[in-house]
Amino acid sequence: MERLLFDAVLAAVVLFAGLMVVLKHPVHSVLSLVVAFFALATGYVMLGAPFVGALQVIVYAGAILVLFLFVLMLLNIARPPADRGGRPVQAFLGSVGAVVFAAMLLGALRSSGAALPAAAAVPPDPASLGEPASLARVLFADYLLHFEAISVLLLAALVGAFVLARREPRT
Amino acid sequence: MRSPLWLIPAIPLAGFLVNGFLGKRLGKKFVSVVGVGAAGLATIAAYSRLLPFLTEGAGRQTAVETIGSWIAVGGLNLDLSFRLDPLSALMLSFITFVGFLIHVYSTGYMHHDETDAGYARYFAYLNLFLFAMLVLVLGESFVLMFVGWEGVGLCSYLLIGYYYDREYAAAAGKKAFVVNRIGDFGFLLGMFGVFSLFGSLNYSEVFSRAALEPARFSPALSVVCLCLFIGAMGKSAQVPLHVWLPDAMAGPTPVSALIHAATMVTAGVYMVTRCNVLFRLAPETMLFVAGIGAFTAIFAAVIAVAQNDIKKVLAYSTVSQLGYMFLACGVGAYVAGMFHVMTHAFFKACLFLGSGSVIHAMGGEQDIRKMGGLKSKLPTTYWTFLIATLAISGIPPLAGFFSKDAILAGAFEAGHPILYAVGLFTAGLTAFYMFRLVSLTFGGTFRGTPEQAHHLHESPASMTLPLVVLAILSVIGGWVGLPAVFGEHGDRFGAFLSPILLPIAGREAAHEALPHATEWFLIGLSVAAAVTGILLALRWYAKDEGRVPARMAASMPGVYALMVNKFYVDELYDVVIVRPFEWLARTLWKVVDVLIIDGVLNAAAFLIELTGDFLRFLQTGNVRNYALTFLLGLIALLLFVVGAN
Amino acid sequence: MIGSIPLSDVLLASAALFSIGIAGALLRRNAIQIFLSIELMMNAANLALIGYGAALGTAEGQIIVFFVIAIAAAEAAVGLAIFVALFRHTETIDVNKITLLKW
Amino acid sequence: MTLADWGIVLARVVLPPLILPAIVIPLVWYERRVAALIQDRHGPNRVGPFGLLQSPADILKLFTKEEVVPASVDKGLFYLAPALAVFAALATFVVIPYGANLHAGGRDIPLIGADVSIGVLYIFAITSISVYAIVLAGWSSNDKYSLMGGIRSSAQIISYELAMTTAAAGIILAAGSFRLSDIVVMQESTILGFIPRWNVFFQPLGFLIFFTATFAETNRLPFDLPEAEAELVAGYHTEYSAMHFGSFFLAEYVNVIVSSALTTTLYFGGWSLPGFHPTGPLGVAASVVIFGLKTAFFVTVFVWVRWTLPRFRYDQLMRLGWKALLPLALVNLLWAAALEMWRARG
Repeated sequence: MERLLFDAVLAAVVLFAGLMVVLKHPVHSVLSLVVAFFALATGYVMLGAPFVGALQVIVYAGAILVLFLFVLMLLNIARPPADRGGRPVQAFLGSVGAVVFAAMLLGALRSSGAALPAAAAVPPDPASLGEPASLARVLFADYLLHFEAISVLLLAALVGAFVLARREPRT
Repeated sequence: MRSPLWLIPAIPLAGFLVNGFLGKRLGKKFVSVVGVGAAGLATIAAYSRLLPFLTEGAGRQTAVETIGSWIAVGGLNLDLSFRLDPLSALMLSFITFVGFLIHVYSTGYMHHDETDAGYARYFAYLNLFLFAMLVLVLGESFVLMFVGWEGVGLCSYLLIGYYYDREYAAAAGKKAFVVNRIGDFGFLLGMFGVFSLFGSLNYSEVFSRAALEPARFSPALSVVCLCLFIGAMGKSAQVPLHVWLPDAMAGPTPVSALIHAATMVTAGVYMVTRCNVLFRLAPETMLFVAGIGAFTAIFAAVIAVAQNDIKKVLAYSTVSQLGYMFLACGVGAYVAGMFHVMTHAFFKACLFLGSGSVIHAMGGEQDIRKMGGLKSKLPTTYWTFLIATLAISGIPPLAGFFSKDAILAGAFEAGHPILYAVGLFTAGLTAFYMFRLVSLTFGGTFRGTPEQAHHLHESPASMTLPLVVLAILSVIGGWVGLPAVFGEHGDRFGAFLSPILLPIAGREAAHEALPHATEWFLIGLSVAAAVTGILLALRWYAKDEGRVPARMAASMPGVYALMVNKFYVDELYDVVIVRPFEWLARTLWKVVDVLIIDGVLNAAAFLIELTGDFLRFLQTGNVRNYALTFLLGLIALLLFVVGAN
Repeated sequence: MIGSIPLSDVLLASAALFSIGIAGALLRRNAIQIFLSIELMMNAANLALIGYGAALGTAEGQIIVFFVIAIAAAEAAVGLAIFVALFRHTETIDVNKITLLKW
Repeated sequence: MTLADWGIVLARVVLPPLILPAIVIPLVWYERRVAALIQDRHGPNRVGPFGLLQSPADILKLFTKEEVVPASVDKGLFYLAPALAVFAALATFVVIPYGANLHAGGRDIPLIGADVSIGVLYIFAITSISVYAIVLAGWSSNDKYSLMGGIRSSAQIISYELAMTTAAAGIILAAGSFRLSDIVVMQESTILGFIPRWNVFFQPLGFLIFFTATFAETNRLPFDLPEAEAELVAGYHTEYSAMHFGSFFLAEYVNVIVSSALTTTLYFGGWSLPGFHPTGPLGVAASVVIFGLKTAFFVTVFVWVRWTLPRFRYDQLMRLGWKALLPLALVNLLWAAALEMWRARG
């Protein structure tokens, strides 16, 4: 039952991700990806990671993709570029490369299927693992330095984005 | 209160830094205070160590003070350490003191004709020189000596070329540097030899090992010492590397006095004396040293006779006297050599400073044929100059007499009658050309322009005071080393320096003192030679106003030309060495550098450019192409990894 | 829950998402869509991390995802700022037309 | 789980979204009456007693009006947007506890849609969906006024969400939990015997920031720039008519209620009162009433503010959010942390 539900969620994720690539208009692409991310967040919750699921929605859907939409609207591109015409070699090689890579991933999965840990180990208390409190304990004890580094990165990105997007003052 | 040894060179270094970096902006007064102050403080610091050292008598110990590790590479372990022993103490005593006097003198000499920047530069260099010279004599290892050695060479170059806007001065500086480099190369080779023989470059280690196992090192040391001596020849202007020193007179006169008479040029003698243990194990080289010394002594003296530039005469005199010192070293009379180094420092510095005073008074004129009769106009200069001249001529009881006599006695004692004869003749010659100089400069009537006559004046106190001090030292400086014949006070100098003459295992110190009668006879002989020279000079130049020499010159034009033109050594070098080298350099430049090296480089660059011309088409500027390449590379890498497993 | 969900399902979905992302990045001409595809690839990796974390019973998987999300936020901010600046200059977000950095 | 259990769960989740729109109907009348009171006029008083039936009549009108859809709109998204707005507004309420636990039939039924461990985060997540509703409405209308409204709205909501989240982080810090029921429980007791242990007394600054930010999040005056009629006609819903417009209208009022409920829960003890320990069905009912009254108070404040304060200018709005509220929220967070440390040391 749960597996069925989960697989359905994953199928939705893949479906909307595929739509994201296929859809012509970037706004539609973004929205499709939003749906995919919501579904993905649901999947995270089902995998015992509700906190990350919430983060996925808040940060990815709520901030990053809104930012994408915001930029799209700000630029208000009249005609999105057509995907036809030009560079057939790139298109061909790109398709082939993607397919080959997908095949390789599948092959890797198939060959390692028996070695995957899932069937062997049920974690002792999987649900509590993703609880904010237990996660925070690991994050702020073992990964404090990484956390601080990320905060510096975010600050740098903030400054960088501001500098990049600022209009040159007219001289 | 005793200063640490490192402080002694550190003070002038500080003075150099201050004057070098700030002097330009701070004005002459400040520069003088810093420059002279640094020299004075260094002197005080040095004497705070020297006085106890001299008075402690039997308790005087060789002091080695280490600041820290300096170089530790492979088998080479060098500490930054300084050494105070009788030899370095001796050098220290007159380097700091004479150096200080010349700093004082310079404030008067340099005051008028230079800008603030030039003045600061001058004193900065002078302090730097003092620093380097002190490192040279205080260093406890060959390497540290080499640092000082190169340092004084650099300062010499800088100060010779001090008037860099005058072409001959710049050329003279360059010449000094290049000739010194030849010698330095020998020194370096010698150092390498020492290191490969002893595995160390510290004096104490090297010398004690050499003294302990003479048989083991003796053969190789002939070559090593020869190399070291080549270094000494360069620095101390021995034939055939003497050519730079007369030209070095292009620098300011106090510089000539300090660097090119009193201190730096004696570094070679110091080095040979320092390495006496090694040299004594290389008798062939010793003979070579003595031969070169004797030849240089007479050779330079002969040239000096025919020179008319007051400083050139003194320069050749210096070369000649340095030859004396090496003669002493070569015959094993190291003590006598060092004795002469010290006395020479006093009277030659005095002579140079006196000549500076004369030049100063003459408004830059250096030709003695245009001087004359300065006795009355420059009394202080005259008397001090005369005293120093007597000293260099070897008139008892002045300083030069004792040291020169010690050298001659040493040569005689060592059983080299020819060398002794050469030395004796040179002594007479020295007395002759020096009195020729005095007579032409101070005696007779003034031969310069009326304008010059009008401006003649005695120099300021800052210049005459050092003259007086040095003249006094020229008189009494030799009394520290009365010969053995003077009884119980005799040979105290030798006793003082004796610790540096390490006894060599298996060789008893076979010092057979000469019989007193012989020694008295030798003394009489050298005094007679000096007096003969003086009388001859006075008769020819003071009385006859040079008619006799003129006649002689006229009768032997070839010989005279040879003497005036310094035996055409410079011209010989020009033809044999300089021109071929220039041709070689030009060829290397045009053919090897421009054609071959540049050609290869340009070809490589062209090849890269050509390759780039094709490869740059890969850089499409289209990110998707890059991403695709990335993916294909990733796939290839994964396939490789999978295939490898 | 992971006990009843095989890890292979998670990994399969992750692989699919990643491949879709690659295809999108290589085949689309709109810079924004390429960027979205890259985000998708990151999420594919996140999914795999969460799956492994759950299967192995460790918190590290979620921690890494946490960091990845933070980095993605930084990347999006800077990347979109670049697009805005670029669009002001070139008036296009077609990567086939933005080829300033070529020979 | 028995069928009854499932039923209860279903009821818990489904009931609030059904009740809330029903509350909106009188709420519209209420606002209009209060507005009239403030502006010294009568307000709707013709339809029904005290004009109470005015709102149902309006709704009827909205349902029966002709739907006008411009030709150039992006149809799918145009229809999706209002639905999304309503959904987001209603979904928020699921994690807010609206009464004490009900003991009935041997079961312990918490009066909350879903008592999830990440309740606060869930609310922020849903808030981010509401952004999409407005942004999509603005973009799909293919109209510059709508687009401007949409852009303004997304920028505004993202900006104020930062301040709001940071302010709420102070509460989470104090409670040590994202779970809203935990937050209510921790506010049950009193300090010094008579002051309720409400968070507002510990973090007054946080409360002010949070409450201010909720105005921006609900696009209400003084922060209603996305629909500023003087500049943008009607902002993101310019092109909407009939019940699609009604949906946005509904969403706004539901948002007002939910924001008030959330403020109540986070800062004013939720359904609890000091000294009140509900037992039995009657007590539980009383707790629900308490919750309702507290919420109603804040709804009134919303209305009061709307008819009192003028609209901000856009740059003022942004400046306030980034340069005043966010730094103050950080100060509040530090204050909360200091308070916690002090408490932890005893």
